[in-house]
Parts: sequence; C-alpha cells; structure tokens
Amino acid sequence: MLTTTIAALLTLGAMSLVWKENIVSRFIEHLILGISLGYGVVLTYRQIFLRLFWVPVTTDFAANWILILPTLIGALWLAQPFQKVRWLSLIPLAMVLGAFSGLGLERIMSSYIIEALEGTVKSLYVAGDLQKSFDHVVIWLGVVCILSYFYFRRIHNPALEKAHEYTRIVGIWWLMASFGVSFGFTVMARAALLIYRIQFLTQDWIGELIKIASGGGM
Amino acid sequence: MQRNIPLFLVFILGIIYVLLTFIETSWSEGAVRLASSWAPLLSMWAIVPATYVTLASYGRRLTKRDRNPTTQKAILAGVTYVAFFTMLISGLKSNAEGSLFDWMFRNIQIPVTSTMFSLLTFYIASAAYRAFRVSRAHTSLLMVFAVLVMVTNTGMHTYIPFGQYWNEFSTWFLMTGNVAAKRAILIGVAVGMLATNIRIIFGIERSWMGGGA
Amino acid sequence: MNRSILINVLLVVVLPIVLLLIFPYTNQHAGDLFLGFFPVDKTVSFIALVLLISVIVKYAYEQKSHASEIREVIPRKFIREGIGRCAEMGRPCMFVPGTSSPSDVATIAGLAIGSVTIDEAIDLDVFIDSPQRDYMVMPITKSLLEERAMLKGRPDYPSTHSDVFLASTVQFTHAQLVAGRLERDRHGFAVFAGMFWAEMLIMLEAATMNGAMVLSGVDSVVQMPFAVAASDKALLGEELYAAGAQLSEEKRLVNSVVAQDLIKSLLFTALIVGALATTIQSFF
Amino acid sequence: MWKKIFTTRVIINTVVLISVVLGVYLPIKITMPLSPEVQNAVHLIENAEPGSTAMISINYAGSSIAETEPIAVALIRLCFLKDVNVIICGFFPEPAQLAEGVISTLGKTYGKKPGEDYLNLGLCYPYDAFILGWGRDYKQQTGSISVGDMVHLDPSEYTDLVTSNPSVESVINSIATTIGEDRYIAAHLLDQHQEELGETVYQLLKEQLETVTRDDWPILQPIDGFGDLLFCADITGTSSYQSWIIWSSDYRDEITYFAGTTAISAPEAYQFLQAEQMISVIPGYRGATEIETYVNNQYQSADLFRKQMEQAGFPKEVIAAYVGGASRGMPSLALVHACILILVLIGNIQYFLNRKKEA
Repeated sequence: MLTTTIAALLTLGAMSLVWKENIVSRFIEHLILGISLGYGVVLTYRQIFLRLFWVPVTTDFAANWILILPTLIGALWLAQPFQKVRWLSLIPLAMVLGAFSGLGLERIMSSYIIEALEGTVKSLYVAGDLQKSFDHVVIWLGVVCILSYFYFRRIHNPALEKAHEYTRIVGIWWLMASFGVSFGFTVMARAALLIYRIQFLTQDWIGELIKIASGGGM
Repeated sequence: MQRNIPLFLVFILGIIYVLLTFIETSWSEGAVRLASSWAPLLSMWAIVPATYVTLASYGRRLTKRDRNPTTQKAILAGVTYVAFFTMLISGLKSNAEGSLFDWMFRNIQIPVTSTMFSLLTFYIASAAYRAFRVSRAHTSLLMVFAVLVMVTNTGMHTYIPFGQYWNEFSTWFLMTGNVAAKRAILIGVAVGMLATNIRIIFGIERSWMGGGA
Repeated sequence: MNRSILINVLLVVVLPIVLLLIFPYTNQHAGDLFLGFFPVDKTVSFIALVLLISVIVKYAYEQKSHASEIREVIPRKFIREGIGRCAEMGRPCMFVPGTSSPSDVATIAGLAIGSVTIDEAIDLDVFIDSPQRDYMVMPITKSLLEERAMLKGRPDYPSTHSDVFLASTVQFTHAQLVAGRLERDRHGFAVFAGMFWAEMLIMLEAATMNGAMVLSGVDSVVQMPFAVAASDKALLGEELYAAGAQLSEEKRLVNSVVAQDLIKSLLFTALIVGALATTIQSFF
Repeated sequence: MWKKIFTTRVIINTVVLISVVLGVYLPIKITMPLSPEVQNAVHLIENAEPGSTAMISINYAGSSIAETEPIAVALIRLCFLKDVNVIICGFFPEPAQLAEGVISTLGKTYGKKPGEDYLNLGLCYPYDAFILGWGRDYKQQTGSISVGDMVHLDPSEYTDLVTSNPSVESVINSIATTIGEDRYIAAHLLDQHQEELGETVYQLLKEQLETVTRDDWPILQPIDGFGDLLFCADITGTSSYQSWIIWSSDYRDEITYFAGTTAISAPEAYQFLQAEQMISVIPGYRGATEIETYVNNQYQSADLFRKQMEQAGFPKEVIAAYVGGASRGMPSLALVHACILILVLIGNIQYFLNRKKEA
C-alpha cells in the first residue's frame, strides 16, 4: 500500500507539470534525473561491461581475448574532458560511425528506396477493376507530387519549372492531409494511455484507500 | 594531422563495411557480427565523461557557483546528487529483485516516466487548440483530416447525416492518399540518409568531429 | 557542354531504365550467389549505390559552387532571428540534437543544424542550454561548442555561456527535464532537430507554450504532424538532411545537396517510366 | 488575479482531465457500428463452420497493452462463441507470457479444452522460421510444429544434472523454448550441443523431442498449412504484423491474414489492406470496441460474460479487465475527443472574432 501511495503521489506530482511548473514537479524532476543517471551507469556497467566484456574474458580468455582491444580503444573516450588530447576520443566514435554508416547504405537502399518503388510502380490500369485502377493512379500521383516537394534544385526549363511549382503545391497539401490522419489516430492512442493511467489512480489507489478507510484491510 | 586519423578511420571502415554487405561468405558475416559486438564496448566508456559533465553542472548549482545561484537550486541539486549516489552504490551492490536499486526503479522511475507518457494527451489538446486555426493555410487541411479521423474513431459520425460516407472516405484515404504520402516521405528520407552517410564516410560532413567542415 | 548533357541524359534516363529492366531478373534469383560470394538479388542496389556515391563525391569535390542552384530549405535568417530574440530578451537558447545515438544519421543532421545555431549564439552572447539523452552525442555537442568558440576567439564561452550535459538516458525523464527547464527559464529560441519519438511533442509544446520560437526537424513519419502543429518552422524528412548542409554555406556540403537532387530526378524517371511500362504491359 | 490562475492552458488541461475522469465514472454506453475495415474479419469468423481453426499471434507488451489486449480478448471471445478453435503463439518472451494469460482465462471461462479447442504454442522464436514452417507441407514433415508450453521440458527434472554442470542449464532452456516453435531447429540445437550436454541429458532430451508428435494434439490433426486455417492474425504493439506478410509471401493464395495494431501504427497498416495482403485492419481501441460491442449485441451480453467468468471462479480484478475491456474506456475516449474538437472550434471562433475586431 505504501508503495502504491508513493507511486500515486509521484504520478500526481508529475502530472501537475502540465498545469504549471511548481516546486513538486521541480523536486520530482531533480530526483528522477539522479535516479535515471545512476540507473544508466549501473545498467551500462552490468549489461555491457560485465556481460559483454568481463564475464566472457575471465571465463574463457583464449576465445575472447580480442574483446580487450575494443575496450581499450573505447577507453579513449576518457580523453574527452581534456582539450589537448580530445581528438583521441574521436577514434572510437569514428570506428562506430564508419562501420554503421557503411553497413547502413545497402539496407537503406533496398528496404526504403527499392521497396517503395516496387510498391508504387504498378500498372495504373487494372482490367475490369475501375476502383483499383483509380487507387493505383492516386498512389502514383501522390508519390510523384510529394517527392517533387522535396526537390530543392531550381529548374531552368520554364515549362518544367511551372509544372514543378504546381506539383510542389499539391505535394505539400497532400502531406498535410496525411499528417491530419496520423494526428487523429495518435490522439486515440495517447488518450488510451491517459485513460489507463487515470484508471490506476481512481481504481487502484483511491479504491484501495477507501477500502482501508472503511476497515476493509489491505 | 590529428583530425586526419578519425577521418581516415571513418573512410576505411565505411568502405570496408559497404563492401561487406555485398559479400556473402562466412567470414564477411563474421566481420559484420564483429561490428555489432564491438560497438557497445567501443561506446560504453562515453558514459563516464558524460555523467561527469552532468554532475559537474549540478555541482556548480550545489555550491552556488552557477549563473544565478539560489538556495532552492542548491537544495534540488543536492536531491539529484543523493539520488544518483544511492542508485549507483545500491546498483553496483545488487540489482536483483527486491534490492533498493530495483525498488527505486520500479516505484519511482517507472510511475513517473509512464505518467509523462500519458501526459501527451494534454499536450496534444493544447497543440490542437493553438495550431488548428484556419489562418494557417497548411494546418487547416491538417485540421480537417484530423477532425475527420477523430470523429470516425469515436463513432460520432453515426449521429451526423451522411456519417457513414465520412467513414468510407477516411478508410479510402488511409489506403491510398496516406500510403502515397508515407512512401514519398520514406523515399525522401532514404535519399537524405544515404547522402548523409556518404558525406560522413568521405569526410565531407564533419560536424560529428566538433568543428565545422 | 555537349558532353555534360550526354552524361546527364545517360544518368537520368538510361540508367533507371536499365535498373528497372534488370530488377525482375535479379529478383527471381534471390539467394543465388555470383562468383560464389556476390548475392544476385543485391545487383540493383549495388549498381545504384556505386552510382550514388560517385555522383555525390563528384559533385562535392567540384571546383564550382552550386549554391545558387538550390532553393532555400530554411533561411539562415530564421536562426539569426531566433537567436536575436534570445539576445534581446536576455533568455537562453535550447538545442536538442534528437534523442538517439550518433549511428542514427538524423542525429548528425541535427548536429549540423546545431553548429549553425551555436555559431550565431556565440556572436550574440546567448546562453546555450542543451540537455542530451545519448551519452555519445553529448560529448560531440560539447566539443562542437568548444571548437566553434575557439574559432571565434572565445575560449571561455563554453564555461560561462553554456550548459551541455547528459540529462538522462531514459526517454521520458529526458523529456520531463527539458520541459521543466523550458518552463523555468523561458527560452527565447528552441531547436529540436534529429531523431525523436513520442517525447518530441512534450518538448515542442512546452517550448511554444512558454513563448519560445521553435525550429524542429524530424525524419520520423509518426512525429511529423506534431512538428507541423507545434513549431514555427518544421523541417520534414529530407529537408532535415539538406538544411544542415545548406545552412553551413560550405561549398562541398551544398554541392552534395545538388547531387541529392540529381538522384531524385533519377527516381522520378524510374517512377514514370516504370509505371508507363507496366501499364502498357498489362494491356498485352 | 483570476486571469493569472485561469490561463488558457490551465483551462484546457482541466477540461481534458475532467472529461477523462467523468468518462470513467459516468454510466454512458457508446456503441460503435462495425467499420468497413473491421467488418471483413468479423464476418469471416461469423460465417465460419464450427470446428474450423484460427491462428492468432500475440505480440504486445508494456505501454501498448492498454490498446491491444482488448482486441485479443474480443477476437478470441468471438471465436469461442462461434466454436472456432484457436491456436495462440507469441514471437517474444513477454508477449508469449501475456498470451498464455489471455487464452487460458478465456478457455476456462468458456469451458474449452486445451489441445482440443485451443492450443498455446508458446514462444515462437525465431518467428521467420516459424511462419515459413507453417507454410510448408506438413504431411511430409510430421512433427515440425509442436506444442511449446505443453511439452513441459521442465529444467527441474534435470536438476541433478544441471547442478553438476551449470552451463547446461542455459542450453536446455534454449532448447526447451525452441521446441515450442520448430522441432527441427530444436533437434539441430540439440545435436550442436551434444558434447556439452553429455550423453544422458542428450538422450533424455532426444526422447522428449521424439515422443510428442503433432498427432497428440487433436486440434492440429486436420491442419496441413495456411490453407486449412480459417485465418491468421497478429495483434501487436510494434510493426511485427509486417513480418507475417513478408514471410508468408510465398503462400499468399492460401493465407487469410489480418492484423490488430495500435492506433499509432494503424495508418501505416492500411497500405497492406489496399494491396490485399490483409483482409482487415483492427485499429487500437476503436477496433476493439467495435468487435466487443458487436459480440455483446449479437451473441453474449457483457452481463452474461461477467456471470460466466464469475462462475469459472476468477477474481474481481481479472473480470474487470476482461469484461468490457475496451468499451469501459470508450466514454472517456469519446469525451476527450469531443473536448479536443470543441477546443479546435473555440480556437477558430476566437480567431474570427479577433479578426473582426481588428478590421
């Protein structure tokens, strides 16, 4: 019960932030900052340092000795606060960044661009199904117009430039319409969460309190 | 010279790993696995200087050496310090269920973060109130479609004449117009991501190194 | 002159068609290996990537600047105005480069916008407040600030005029801290650019409610509606990636944005030719 | 003074909060007609022959549970009321646990027999292999799917062996969970670790693997692949519904598939509806309410359901969570939406009034 009460009071305190920033929410903010910082350090220590480095190396040194190398290079981050040797901390960062930039290219190309093109490049006419043909035309048109909104270069051909101007306008309005739809759905999702939280407050906590007050016990 | 070492590393590793994605042999798979097993070890140490900076920043408040020091700020910074070290010491000792670390995480951290998450409704309401004005041409269309979806999502359209057409229209738009928009955005984003990745590999984009280009 | 037109035609018209033609073939051979190591189904993405890299690198290292050829994604004036507002009202400026790690490229794009903001802030002596969520991005932002200050001859600036720190690695704790700071210090200008999740709306709304001018940049489709609704200027999707490059006014970066557009015109060809071809095909 | 306290922001937030709290307590009933994108799935179950089998994978956890669990409850209720058998699985550890709770509670309520009327396959990881496995021809590969939780490869049976060699425990555990989804992968894992496990444990496990075949579970006997399933569905808080589409693409003619998603990922899911890769999308709270109202009106009212759960002997909290899981929150949801709509309206009226004043 004490635990529930603490959780409920913290919930109320954090909630008060949306009305006005106050001393309670300020206190919670600082408390949570400390807790989550500590949590982050402990988690990094346990999940990464112990689990991925210390335990493998100490239990089976012959197979995992190579892990010492990245750990030592990673330790160059400790040079960060010192102006003169700061560039050393860029080395582990460069390694991570380089590897992941390289690995990302093919994945982005195939799973974003090629897949989207594959979905869009469809016959604009489906025999005997006007509705479907219309849908395909709409999708195709939408992709072309919106993509042209993201075209930044100035076009020198006057006819093309005029066309681009129109497709850009269609594109931005189209984008807004689709954002509207997402917005509407997100309202539903977020409201569901709030309702869940309020149900906790009104039923779990206040309900329990009432039960205790009326002698119902824990 | 000093700047060239990281730039060189990014370039070499970037090129190697691009090529590795196009090679399907056991050793190339091993190399890819190597990257994902090394990455956490390469980056874990960064939490030490990062946490140090935060502690130093709040330490300045604690000792009233910051911009406009007040007693309240100092006390609050003290709260942060106490919470941090309690968490650190108890967590290094044990993070099992029932430990102080676990208790604080479950009963202080989780309720507050999930409350923050649920507060989004309030922020959405005030954003809608402020932003959805016909005066802002673009957002007015956003508003119209948001209203359409919000009405159909709660069944209010059943009380409106021709309400079922609203529903059918919103379903149709979700299947076509909305799909087109998402696809086009994704293509655009993908081109941007590819270009930025290539800029990083070839040392054209250097903001990650601190300086400009 | 003639040669460059020929190359452009080749790039923008012929290549997409070739790629479209070989695509169905490579798709049929998913799982097959060429020469024992090259996956056949990746042929198209391989050719496309080689093309892309060579176009971007070629443009980036060109002598000529293409800056005049692209429209302004976001005027530098906007950022100057925001920082000017801070200076006038004596308020700090907030900058959050997303809440993801640097291996998410959106973070790097956000930092590129941040470096311009920092430049302007140093010029006008504006305090920079930057609570971070990722422990690798935080040192980057800090050294970005320190290097910019050094270049401008203000080595003491970071210690007196900035608070760049790791707020928390937990999503909503970070959001709560940013919102709390925005409420207390009433920042004049707030820049949120990078990769964000649901917490973005909390930060954007908190900034706007407290009278800040807000610039946001997102590449996540789900968050875009909120960026549009709750900020003064929203950089959507690709604009985020182009903005940093363009704002920097760095020749190589600007040229690479032009290259990006060339790739898009390639995509347009593929879209148009592909749709036409499949439609004609469906009649037979 | 008043103006300082009652700022726009305070008013907006208070109104929103009041509407949520009111919605929790007010006895309003909101009925939702079936929308076009949901009704396909409902009609499919409605027109099914009694005794046909459906497969539902459950992949929600954490913060999305508020929206998605009601979908699962409503769907399974409809299936049970129409005498449709249900096979349940989860692709990740936490959802798999939640799935067990849902199916066993509803199974007990409706007096269904495990193994005959419903079956929980447990954790099915890696899910790509699992989905592909279902598409294969089963008659040729007897036993390639199996029975997860029900095999009960309880590590405690091997306690003495485990204590003598601690590293064995994790191997056994991983094999135990793998058996839940693909016998072949489990057998492969077993062979790989033969030396590590030692001959006795190896033989024991191998026996376990071979003794239980798919024929032991009557529910699985008439099923040879996707074609024999009434439908496959994924109820999820992430984008895992897409993995069904990707991995079952070779059997597109056979599989009937739909997804229940959170409202956040719903707009993205509609594209698969257009491409006819899904027959239905059940978007979050709204979809759950639609199905729930439909079931309550057509087959079994909420009161009857509550009574039946009480008879089955479930505690109050469980009943409260299951009966009207979605429609209980619907009044709040509708009020919040109405609130926002009214706020937008007021904002616009204010804008027009101000403009008139200026003009």
